[in-house]
Amino acid sequence: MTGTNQATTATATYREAIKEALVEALDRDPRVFLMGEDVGRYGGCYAVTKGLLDRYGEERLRDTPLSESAFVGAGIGAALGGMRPIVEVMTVNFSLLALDQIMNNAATLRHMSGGQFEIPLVIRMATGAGRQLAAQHSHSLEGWYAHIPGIKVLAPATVEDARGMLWPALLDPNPVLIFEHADLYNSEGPLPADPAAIDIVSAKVRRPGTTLSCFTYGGSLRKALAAAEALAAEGIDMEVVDLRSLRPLDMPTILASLRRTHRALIVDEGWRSGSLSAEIAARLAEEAFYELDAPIARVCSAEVPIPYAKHLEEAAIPQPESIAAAARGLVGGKHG
Amino acid sequence: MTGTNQATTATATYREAIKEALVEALDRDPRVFLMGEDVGRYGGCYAVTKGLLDRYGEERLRDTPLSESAFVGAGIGAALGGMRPIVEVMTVNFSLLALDQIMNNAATLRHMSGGQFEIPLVIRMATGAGRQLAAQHSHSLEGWYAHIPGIKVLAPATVEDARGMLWPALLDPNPVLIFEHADLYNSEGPLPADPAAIDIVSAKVRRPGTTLSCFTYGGSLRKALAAAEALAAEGIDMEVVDLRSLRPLDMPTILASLRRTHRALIVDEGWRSGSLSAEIAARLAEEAFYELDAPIARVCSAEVPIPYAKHLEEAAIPQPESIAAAARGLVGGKHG
Amino acid sequence: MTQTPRELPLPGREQALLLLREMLRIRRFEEKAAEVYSAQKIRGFLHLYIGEEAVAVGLISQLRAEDAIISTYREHGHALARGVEMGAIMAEMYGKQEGCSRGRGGSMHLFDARTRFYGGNAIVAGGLPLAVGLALAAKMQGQEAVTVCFFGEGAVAEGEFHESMNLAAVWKLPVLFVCENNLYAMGTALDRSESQTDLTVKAASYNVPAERVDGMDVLAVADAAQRALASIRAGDGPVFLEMRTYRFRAHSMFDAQLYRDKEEIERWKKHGPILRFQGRLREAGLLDDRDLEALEAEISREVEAAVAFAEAGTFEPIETLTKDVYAGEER
Amino acid sequence: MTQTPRELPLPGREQALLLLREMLRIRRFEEKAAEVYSAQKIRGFLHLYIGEEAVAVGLISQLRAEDAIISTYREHGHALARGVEMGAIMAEMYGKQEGCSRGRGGSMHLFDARTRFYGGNAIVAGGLPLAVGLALAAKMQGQEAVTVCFFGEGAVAEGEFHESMNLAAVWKLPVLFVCENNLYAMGTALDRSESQTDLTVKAASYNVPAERVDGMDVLAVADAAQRALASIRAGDGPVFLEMRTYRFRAHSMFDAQLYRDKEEIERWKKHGPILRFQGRLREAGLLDDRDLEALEAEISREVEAAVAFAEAGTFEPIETLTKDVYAGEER
Ligand SMILES: Cc1ncc(C[n+]2csc(CCOP(=O)(O)OP(=O)(O)O)c2C)c(N)n1
Ligand SMILES: Cc1ncc(C[n+]2csc(CCOP(=O)(O)OP(=O)(O)O)c2C)c(N)n1
Ligand SMILES: [Mg+2]
Ligand SMILES: [Mg+2]
Repeated sequence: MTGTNQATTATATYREAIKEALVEALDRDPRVFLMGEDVGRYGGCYAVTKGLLDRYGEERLRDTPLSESAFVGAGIGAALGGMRPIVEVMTVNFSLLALDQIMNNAATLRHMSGGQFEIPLVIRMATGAGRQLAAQHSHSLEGWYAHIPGIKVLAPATVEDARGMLWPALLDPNPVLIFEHADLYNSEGPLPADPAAIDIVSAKVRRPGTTLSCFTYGGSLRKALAAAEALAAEGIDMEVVDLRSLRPLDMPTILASLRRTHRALIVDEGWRSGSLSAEIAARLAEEAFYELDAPIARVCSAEVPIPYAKHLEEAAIPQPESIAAAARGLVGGKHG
Repeated sequence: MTGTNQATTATATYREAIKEALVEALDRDPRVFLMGEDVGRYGGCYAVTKGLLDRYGEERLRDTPLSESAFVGAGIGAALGGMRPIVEVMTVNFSLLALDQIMNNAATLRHMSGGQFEIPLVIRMATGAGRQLAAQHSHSLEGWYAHIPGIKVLAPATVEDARGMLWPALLDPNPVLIFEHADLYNSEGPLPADPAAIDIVSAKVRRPGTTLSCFTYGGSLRKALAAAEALAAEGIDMEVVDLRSLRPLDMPTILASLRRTHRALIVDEGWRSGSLSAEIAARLAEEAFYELDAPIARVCSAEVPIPYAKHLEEAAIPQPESIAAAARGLVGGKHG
Repeated sequence: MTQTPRELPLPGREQALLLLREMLRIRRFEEKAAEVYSAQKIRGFLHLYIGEEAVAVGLISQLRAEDAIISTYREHGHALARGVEMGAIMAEMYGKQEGCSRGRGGSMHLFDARTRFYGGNAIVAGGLPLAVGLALAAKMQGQEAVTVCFFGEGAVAEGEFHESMNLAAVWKLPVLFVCENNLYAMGTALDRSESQTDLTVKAASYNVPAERVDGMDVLAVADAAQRALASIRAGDGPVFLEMRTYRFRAHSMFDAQLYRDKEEIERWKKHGPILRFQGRLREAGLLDDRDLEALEAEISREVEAAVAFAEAGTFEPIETLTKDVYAGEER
Repeated sequence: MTQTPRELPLPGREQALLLLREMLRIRRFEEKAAEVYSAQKIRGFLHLYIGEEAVAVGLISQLRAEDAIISTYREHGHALARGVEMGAIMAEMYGKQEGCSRGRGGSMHLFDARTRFYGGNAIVAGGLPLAVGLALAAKMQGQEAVTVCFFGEGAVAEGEFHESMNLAAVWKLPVLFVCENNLYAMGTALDRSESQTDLTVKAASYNVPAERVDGMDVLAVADAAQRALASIRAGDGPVFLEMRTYRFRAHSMFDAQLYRDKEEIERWKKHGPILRFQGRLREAGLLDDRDLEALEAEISREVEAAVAFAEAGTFEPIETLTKDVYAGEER
């Protein structure tokens, strides 16, 4: 894979889609540049940026030292200074080193200054488990980041979204964090020849259904869809809603789905307590209490540092089986 | 205030209570020491540790350089090495600089090593708004920290708890974070001459009531109690439950209260979306759905970096009036 | 106070009076701020710059309009010297929407886009990465602008200082790192927080040219700044200046100053930047009592006007509390 | 490869063969690990230490039982040299509960309380603060133990490196900082990530004694370690050793190595630590073909036994997944 002429492919990998999006952005706006650890010579730790250095040079494809706080902060500063930086943090766990910059600066400067500044910054990072990388490389903190006012949080779950979310994120005058589930890079999906811009505020119904609503995002979407297939055979018709934007949440779409099904299952790879699933459950219990015909159910990660061993890792995170089981529990005797 | 002979006072400030607790710990166990920025010569940024340097010397009362990541990490290492460190981080916002150590090390080492190590570490920090310190000194992230498996999170809301939680936290073989609401240091409250050990797992009903349950903690407890007084005059009898431990949550106490009142109001100074209030709401909607007679209600901080101006700061965080209003909304026509 | 001050030649009268005037503006402004703080018109933390005025004034006198500034929570001096309106600063500390940050930032968070004053950062060393980024933006856009970053010597212990120095140096960015070494970080003296107290050695470990400057001498500061800026503008990458200075007041309004004795403070006060510069101007016949009176009167009027402006200011309506959390939304 | 290697005198035969044996154990173990990785018995990341064996072996040969070690994700060599059971390491990478971390950590997170091996940290520079804390605990408890902290040269750009060096130096703690400078951090060569590539200058900026060592010479490493440890044990505070070395293999199993050419690798291989040490031993008549064969055979048996142990190992039941998230609870 060497360039941009992927636009004619009918299917692409998630990795290719992100690369195309990067190419598009770098081509369209001279203010756009990419920086991060090993994005250049090495070709990106997940091989997303392979070949881009040759094409754009060291000015626009910047390998950084291992200094998460400084280069994320430099991204904020560069955005303040009129550029459109894309900062790549290899893995969400490492972004903890840059949290001061993200929360204390990126998220606050505009409000705290009385609206004087814009921070058109995009930060991309890999998240999630599934590759046996153990506790310091596998956490899912995107829902946790969604707690912070002043930033936006996106989680592309499909090849099309991976392709289409970057450009609107760069057009957004606010800091936008994009979380790419590490287990998706090799996944394939359809990609139209002339990909439409993706709106980055709406959730999307990926599978309509009538028995219950499953709200999910990112790496869990495929699993939820797989569970829905299995459930369909049993007569349970699960609607699957892809949140896509974790902050802000698209409540109209979420509530509309609930009003159709009256049962809510939330699937989130974050640790259960205090995950994004909790916020969605809380909002449903506040805003749509009388629409609920059953308790809310959640399938989340076990509250454990993600272990290395495959069977333990699998047991720690949501799976089609656990999703389907929770759905069955939720509909109880209702269906069929 | 010069020493420890406060044990005979009938009332004390929150500040004095913490100081007494520190003195107790330092006296009882030679492995205990305190480190942090300006805890020694300066006397502590909130004057909690004033005078302790003279008493315990520089070995056990360690002023650190401004290096949050290193000294928090050193606390973890010292705990691994057999000490019982108390690490003070001045303000929760600064703790973001140490999050790598807290999440990637303190919270994971035991599990990831197959249970080989204990980390009997206590980290204390000031949290919360109310002193017009603006966006980089006023956030309430204790509920956010409560997302992390492997650590425990305490929020003493009373003088007695401030006095009594430190020692059991030190006895706990796990890393325990204690959040002291900055607006409480000057508050006064009763302190028995011979303070009992506080159990650090139970929530506590601070005011029994029958109309609805208010779940809260830390700096919001006083406000909830004030709201309860105002509501009582209107015939609304609000039970106020002080969570005290934010991780783990004492679900039996929470559920028992709900079963008595069937209405839940959660008050949390964290930003609303993804705050601890969300987790409590989610659990109620999962575990006690059929006990709920009304939607769950929350009073949280506005989703905004806390502003400096007094009226804006007050408007941004929970207040007795907003709590009472939410309670009224929740009981609707029910009472009286 | 180990430097042996080279006495630099005085500039012309106009420039000399300008420097004096700027230092006096800061001094009188802050004295007033302390006063209204005691009257509880200002709340939160208030960190005074008194004693350190020569650093801000000498340095910023050498900047151009296109240059940018990043500062700390002790930034009244930098803001004033940079030309942020005194009234807007006072109003900010009053929490009024006429303040330079609409009353949302207070003393620690002064911002002013017009003068490229990017705050006011209350996280020690938290502004340094931002400065690197601003400089990167300037360089990538082919601008000659320099970003000046002020921070205390306490910040040198923070990882963000090191990462930022290295990044600026690796990429040869136009950043001027100005370390205001006033010997204490709150109550912690430098030799208790750094194993190497010669801070220029830190800069050397990044191959960044460094100079120690007598921060109590406004001319020495201006001179060093001028040379540093010339080198940076020539494309030679960042420079580090250690300004030896001293704060005459407490760290903030809540500080009992248990960590230093009065004598030390008095000793430094004798070499105060304003006192010293006034002395030289008088000696050289560039300043007499009447000049000084006129200057003080003018500044006093400005300070009073700033207070009046702040007093007359209005509070942001609570309805707009969440405005500008995000750009492009009212929310 | 700029060092002019001082040729240190060889130790006695027994000690010499011990050093060789330990290096060979690491080499053969890792070759086997790569093999079983290809067979998908091991997953996740696998970072090989091949080429760098002299550092772990030389250094750790000088440690005492009470000393502690903190390492990185490239830690098989340190663990083996320290005496962590080979079978337990292999089982760990197989994800078996007989592994030294019960199969929860994998290659990057080997732990062993018995040998005071505190991991296996996959956050670059994340282990350094832990090392400072372990040393602080030892010092406060009046123990003579030294904490040795291994990290790559890439870690030097992280703030945590600087904060840790300073803290250890300010408090004169018994930490030995061992920087394994293999010239690359993933694909980033040192001169592209550091404005000052002489890493001993960094140590000097903390007043920490530093030495650059030929990390391809096990005797030079042992010698430098011995001197450093003596100084630390004497209470003189931390020491920094820069080990010049080179990894012969890719960064991990997923690395196309676009950033360096084969020739460079071949050049370094010619000076490989095992090759070189074997050569000297042969020259000195301390080693002949039969010795080597015997050694290799013995090690081969140990490696095979380790694989057999791992293969025979069992998986932790899923029911105990959350055990040991907290001490004192089954949860
Ligand atoms: C990261 C962080 N840690 C701690 C503090 C609390 N604090 C505020 S000012 C200060 C001292 C800073 O000293 P220095 O950098 O020398 O600047 P000075 O106040 O002397 O101008 C400290 C510890 C903070 N604001 N940020
Ligand atoms: C904080 C952090 N950032 C990035 C990474 C990804 N990463 C893993 S190893 C590595 C290179 C480290 O190089 P160096 O310190 O020289 O050690 P070496 O691998 O050469 O032994 C990187 C960037 C990480 N693990 N942690
Ligand atoms: Mg200072
Ligand atoms: Mg390396």
